Amino acid sequence: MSTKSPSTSHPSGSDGAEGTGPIVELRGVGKSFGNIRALSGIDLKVGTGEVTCILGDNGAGKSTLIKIISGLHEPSTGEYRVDGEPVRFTSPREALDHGIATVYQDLAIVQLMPVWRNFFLGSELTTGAGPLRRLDTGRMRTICDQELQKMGIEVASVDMPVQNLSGGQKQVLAIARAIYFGARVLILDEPTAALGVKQSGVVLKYVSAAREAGLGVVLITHNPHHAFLVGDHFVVIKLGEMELDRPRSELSLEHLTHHMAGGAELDALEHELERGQEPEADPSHGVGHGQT
Amino acid sequence: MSTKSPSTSHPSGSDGAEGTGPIVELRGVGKSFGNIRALSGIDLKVGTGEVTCILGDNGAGKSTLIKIISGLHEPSTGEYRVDGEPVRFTSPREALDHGIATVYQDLAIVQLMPVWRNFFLGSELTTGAGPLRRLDTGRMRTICDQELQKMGIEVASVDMPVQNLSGGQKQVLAIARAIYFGARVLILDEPTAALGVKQSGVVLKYVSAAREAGLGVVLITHNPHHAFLVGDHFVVIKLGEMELDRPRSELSLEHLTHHMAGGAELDALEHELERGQEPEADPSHGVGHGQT
Amino acid sequence: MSQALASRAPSPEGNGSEKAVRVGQRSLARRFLSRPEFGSLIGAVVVFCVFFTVAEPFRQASSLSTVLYASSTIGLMAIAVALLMIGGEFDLSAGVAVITSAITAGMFSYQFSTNVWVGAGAALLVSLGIGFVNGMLLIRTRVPSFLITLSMFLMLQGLNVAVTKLVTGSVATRNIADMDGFDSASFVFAAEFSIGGFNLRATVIWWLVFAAVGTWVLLRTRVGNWIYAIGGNKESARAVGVPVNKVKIGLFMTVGFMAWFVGMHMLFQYNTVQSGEGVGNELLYIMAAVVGGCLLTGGYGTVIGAVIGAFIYGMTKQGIVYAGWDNNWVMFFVGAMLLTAVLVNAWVRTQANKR
Amino acid sequence: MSQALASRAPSPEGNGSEKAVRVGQRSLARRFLSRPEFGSLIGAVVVFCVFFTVAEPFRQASSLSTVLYASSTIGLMAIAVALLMIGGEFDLSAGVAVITSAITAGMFSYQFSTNVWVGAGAALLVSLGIGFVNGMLLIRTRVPSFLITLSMFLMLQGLNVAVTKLVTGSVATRNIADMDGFDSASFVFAAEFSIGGFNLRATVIWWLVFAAVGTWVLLRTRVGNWIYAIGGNKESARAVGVPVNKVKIGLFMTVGFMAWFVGMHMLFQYNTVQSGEGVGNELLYIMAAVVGGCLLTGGYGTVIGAVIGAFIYGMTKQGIVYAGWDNNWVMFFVGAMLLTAVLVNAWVRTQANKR
Amino acid sequence: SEEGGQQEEGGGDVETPDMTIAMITHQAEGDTFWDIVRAGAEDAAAKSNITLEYSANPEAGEQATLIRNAVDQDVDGIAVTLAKPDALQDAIDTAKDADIPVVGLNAGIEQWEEAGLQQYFGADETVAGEAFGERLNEVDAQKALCVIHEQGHVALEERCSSLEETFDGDSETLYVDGASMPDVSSGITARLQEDEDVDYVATLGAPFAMTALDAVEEAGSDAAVATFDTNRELVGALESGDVEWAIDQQPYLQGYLAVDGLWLYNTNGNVSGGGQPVLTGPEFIDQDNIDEVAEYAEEGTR
Ligand SMILES: Nc1ncnc2c1ncn2[C@@H]1O[C@H](COP(=O)(O)OP(=O)(O)OP(=O)(O)O)[C@@H](O)[C@H]1O
Ligand SMILES: Nc1ncnc2c1ncn2[C@@H]1O[C@H](COP(=O)(O)OP(=O)(O)OP(=O)(O)O)[C@@H](O)[C@H]1O
Ligand SMILES: [Mg+2]
Ligand SMILES: [Mg+2]
Repeated sequence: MSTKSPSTSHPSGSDGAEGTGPIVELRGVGKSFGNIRALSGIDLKVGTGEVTCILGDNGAGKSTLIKIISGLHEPSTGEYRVDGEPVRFTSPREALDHGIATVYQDLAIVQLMPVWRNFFLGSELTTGAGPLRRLDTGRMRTICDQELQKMGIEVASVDMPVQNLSGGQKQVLAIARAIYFGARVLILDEPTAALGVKQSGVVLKYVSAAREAGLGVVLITHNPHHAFLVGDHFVVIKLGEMELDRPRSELSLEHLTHHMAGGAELDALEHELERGQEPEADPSHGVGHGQT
Repeated sequence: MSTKSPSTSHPSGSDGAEGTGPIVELRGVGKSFGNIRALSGIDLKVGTGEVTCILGDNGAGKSTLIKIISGLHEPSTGEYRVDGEPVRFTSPREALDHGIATVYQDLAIVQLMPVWRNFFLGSELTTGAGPLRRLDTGRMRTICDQELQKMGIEVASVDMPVQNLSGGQKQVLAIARAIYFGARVLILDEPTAALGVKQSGVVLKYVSAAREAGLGVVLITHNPHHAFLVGDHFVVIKLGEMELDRPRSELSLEHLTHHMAGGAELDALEHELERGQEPEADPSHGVGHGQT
Repeated sequence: MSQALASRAPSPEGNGSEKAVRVGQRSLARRFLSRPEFGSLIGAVVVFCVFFTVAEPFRQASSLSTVLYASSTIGLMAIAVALLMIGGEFDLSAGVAVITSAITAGMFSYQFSTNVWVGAGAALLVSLGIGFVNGMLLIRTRVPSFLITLSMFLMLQGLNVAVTKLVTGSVATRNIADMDGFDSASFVFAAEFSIGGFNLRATVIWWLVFAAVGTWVLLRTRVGNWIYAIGGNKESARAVGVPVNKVKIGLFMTVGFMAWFVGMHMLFQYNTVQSGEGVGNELLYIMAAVVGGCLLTGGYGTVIGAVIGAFIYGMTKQGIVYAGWDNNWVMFFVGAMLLTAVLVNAWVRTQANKR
Repeated sequence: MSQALASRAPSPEGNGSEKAVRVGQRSLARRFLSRPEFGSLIGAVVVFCVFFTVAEPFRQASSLSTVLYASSTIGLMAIAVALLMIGGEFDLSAGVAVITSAITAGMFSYQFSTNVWVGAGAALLVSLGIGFVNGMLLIRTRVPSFLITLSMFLMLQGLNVAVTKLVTGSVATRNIADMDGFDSASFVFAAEFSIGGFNLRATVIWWLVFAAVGTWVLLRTRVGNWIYAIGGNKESARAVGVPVNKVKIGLFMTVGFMAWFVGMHMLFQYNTVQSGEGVGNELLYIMAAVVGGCLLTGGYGTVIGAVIGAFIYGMTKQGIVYAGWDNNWVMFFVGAMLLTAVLVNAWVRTQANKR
Repeated sequence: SEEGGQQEEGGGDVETPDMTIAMITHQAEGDTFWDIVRAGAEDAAAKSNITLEYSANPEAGEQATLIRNAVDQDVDGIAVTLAKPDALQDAIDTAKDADIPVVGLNAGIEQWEEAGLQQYFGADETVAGEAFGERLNEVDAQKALCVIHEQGHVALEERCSSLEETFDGDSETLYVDGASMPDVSSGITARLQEDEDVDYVATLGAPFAMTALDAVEEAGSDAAVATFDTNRELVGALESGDVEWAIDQQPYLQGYLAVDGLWLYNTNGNVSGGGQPVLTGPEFIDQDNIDEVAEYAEEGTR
């Protein structure tokens, strides 16, 4: 429907949300599936130039939360505001049109389609006008290849169906797409889950670049180190409810790790796994497996 | 076809492979898809009571390698031996019958089926005899629920279709299944990718328990800390070829991390992301983001 | 081994039972409401009520018996087709395969002057063989079952007519009513019992028997679990060791078996078989299964649903006749009733999921 | 914004080009071999060769013209049906919708004594309306399109007969050959050109035109990209902002449009329409699309493939006649040829993938 | 039928008792021939205060079920086409057990008595086919093509095989898909291109005769076209001589007489035919006598 080319489409991050108000705001939001209460009473603000990290156990409700933000689910209760205006998204298209781009945990890719078509799906580049308007396949192929390479991935051919990519390659594709079309808010659901060390680094760098460009970023991760490296604000969700909501200044990495994993239990685990360390073993490995 | 109940099915790990020989051995194995060479010249041995970690960039060929071991792909070149005998698996059933259990990166679950049916798929428990032999649904439900709880996951109902589970819950399900039916070799493809801190810890504990029970374990991970915590032997694959093949005693964590991520580049990244550290920031965070 | 691991590995305590915190209560009634076949059951009730109201003859017991009979011949096949569809495949040859089976038995007995049971045995072999060939072609070539069974459908359609003509010189088989074994076979496949004015046909009984067996297999046996799995995700099923190919062939042979059974009914009920018949019925079987909640893409559905689906069709088809609606409009009404049943079904499901 | 990010974010150097290391060369010829429609093309060539060898009359130009004509009426619809199928849906009502369109135009013109173009306009509205209703029902109720369009199929089948009977008093429409505008309409929809002994029918030309348009839309426009996406993974497509519902409705309306077009051909070629026709053709359209490589589950296929599929069917059906094979066996041969084409197709694909 | 307009028109004037008669045929959806049969039946019903329940299904089993439906409805008489006598026997017996008079029409001239029907109205397909074959002999045809538009259809096969029986020249059958005119057209064209000796094309239904004319032209053949059955469109073609003749078994008469026969039996105990079938044809319509029937064909009753 709408034909945005990434350069002209959205109001640039910094002047889009005037000054101080949060771009996206949730108030007392909850979501139930049948008799299962996945989420309740969530308050969240995403401001410009801010990385909000959402952390929590498996099944806590993190993905459900971002699916609400990105318009894939409607909340069962509570209020959702964008730029201070209450909204009711019935499709992700509307969220996209408000400048909210998302990388889903299940990646939202079409397995049978070629890599480049997936990259540009929903935001295809065209050339020509009137009845002769057509896909600019050459340019799309080139851009897709470039963007993937920038993230440290080189695929055999961008014409290959996505189903032949490795798990991490798929994830990079989804991230590269969201970053390329990135708007005012970038939402990443466990972006580094299947990524190698190098690719993870690149993604975190992009997150921090996005912050500096004035975007609001929502980052979900299970890795407190990743979170602490880039996050400005931390939200921990437990059994569908908010357990912690703190700015970076009021929190330490250890504190955060303990919140994420249930404290004392972790220490026990650490000792249990303790085994003959090699001489070169890093003395700080006590923190090292904080992220286990 | 075969109806194993987990208690009687497989020769117990320790006496299964007599003494010294590796259970699984690959010699010069390669795999091509059309004109894409995913893997070439891989040599690998998996012995009893040993955890072999396979590491490598995205798209390096790790998943392809374990798909060969688990009988999902036939190798294009090279030799595959189990207990010293050359084998040619045409289906994963045969690998399972040789005691090789796998957790795939794409999890091999059936989205529309209830949790407990997925858990026992292919190894259902039955009761009664002759024409009255039937699924022991009660027992299967109970066991499934218990096993998931042991791994720190509690689902609303084991009758729920798997598609309603969160990403991490699905992963735990696949791992719990492989561990429960675990045989002589346990293969885990990025088992902790989508897992929370707590669940990751549990999985690593299981891996180490499996080793102590005399199983051979193959673990794929992008997290060098996870790998170093449990691994006895490390293999790094790069662009489909083996780059490194070392026992734990010849390797340090830093060495490993550098191998995985391309060394010097990482340091640059670290500095680039450097930002105002809070007072409580752990002094050892330099290592901390080794795992980014 | 699992014991070993299980005892060794610690089990971290769940911190506060998640279930207690997050899962609302769901009454038994509500659970029932969300079963896949419940929607189609309500659809059936609606259709029943419509005809009960508008068609006076529909209210008689004898009409119910006719409706049940009409439903049963579709319903028997729908059971096998539903199983196949849950397993992720189609069989377009199912309609004519019924006739092939009847023709084989009829001609075999007549030409070789054997006991009709011998002919029935030959037909059983042929029917199972057709299913086997369908299945083998599918797994060997990996061509979609739609194409394999469509080819089979066309070939059987041609063979039915051509062979019958070749052998009997006409397009129908000879009457076998006076041959050895006819009475016993007729009793098994086409008996009719009168219970207080209510005519119960053998096919209706068999229909319920096979539905029970099918449900048992699907829900309470390992094979049933595998059927769901290969329909839902063939690759995953294969990866955990399900013998995908054997199950698929088995499913096609099940359809073959049922085609044989219904074919025998046709033969012993009507004594002769018209070789051109059966075309188009395959769609009715599929329709019954889908109305009953089977997904066309596989992996989901129940046998009971298919039974209800066939019953909806039978009621509609006969109900229109009882209601005396104009014959020219018959198809329109069948379509409209089907749509009604389907929409009611969809509505009920949405409601059930809301709770 | 992307520029901002792109310039700011560093681009890590690939360490040794992966492509160079791991990707073998693939010649242009081999690329062509692995295209989805190549297999069916070889299938078509094989069928062609068979008939070219065994049937002497098949070699004449005039025969080719007959074959092309027979293929084109199936093929035109197959184009639209293939697009719909790539988009992940079925339309079982496509066969009778053709007749509905022809009947509407014929009766409208005749009853209101208008120019036939007015009738054609009315029929276009009706046809697009049918597609729209199919699409709306689908997206509103989320019932599988198989059931929606099966209901529509039955209803249209009934309506065709009943309304025709009601209006004209018989089950065929009146002859409109002498009405205003017939000649021009006949030229557009049913012209025939003779080029050196070779009879070229208008439908054949239109077939190629629409195939080109369909291919263009599918491969070179945004909508085409969306069609693949919603057929491949509806949820993912929705998540990245593809207007799934609009595309689906559009696809159903495309089938409606094509049904109108073919209906107009039927009307202006044969002057009257039998209201009972069209039943069963929907399967032929689907068959053509699937033979041409479309996946029944959606997300994969080409328009060219569907064209080839229809051509295979047309060649087979007429080739058997040219070969003078025993006509009793006609369906058997059709099935066998279809199977041959499909198996060749499957074999070619496996070979192409091996390289 | 309840919706049918005719019943109200006629019903008022007649003082005879109400009755319901079921007519169950093996008609395929939307067939012109059966439309005329039904028109006759409805006219007879309207005239005599009869409610006519018309239903049809080409499959024998389904047709038997329809007879049972009628028995369930306790109708006053059943008229049935005996296309597949063996398959219907059971259902007919049920009707007789319920004391419902059953008459036959159109098909089953050989078997109606044995099947226990009370009366029979029709011209057998055999008779029609044989007459067609003889007419072909008269015009000195050498090779005829008999076009069957539904493979495996008993009545159609019967027409072709009895045509072959009496015809001295060669006769061949061609199967086409009657649900698709382009298929009929190209099938005939192809056959004529393949076999240039064919000099007569015999179609088994009036609409197919019109298509056959096109096909003959398309093939550049000079074969003549003749057909079974008539309809409105055929009149022009017969008048111009494009279609040489149509063999008519007067379907209107079959429907009319069957209903009327039942009415007579129910009201006055009459049985027509005296144990013999009441023949309604065959009759030839061609350029010479088309004027007599043209008007009725226009109304849809011939
Ligand atoms: N459609 C659904 N129907 C029923 N329950 C659902 C549905 N979707 C999610 N749930 C449940 O809601 C809870 C939260 O799921 P969610 O996917 O938001 O978790 P998460 O925090 O993203 O976990 P993870 O870290 O494992 O991805 C889970 O218990 C899940 O089982
Ligand atoms: N079926 C296939 N056809 C073509 N190429 C394939 C196929 N499967 C895998 N590949 C390619 O082979 C390479 C190795 O894939 P593999 O899945 O083994 O990587 P991996 O090491 O598991 O990566 P990750 O860490 O991202 O999961 C990738 O470049 C991938 O694109
Ligand atoms: Mg999640
Ligand atoms: Mg992998």
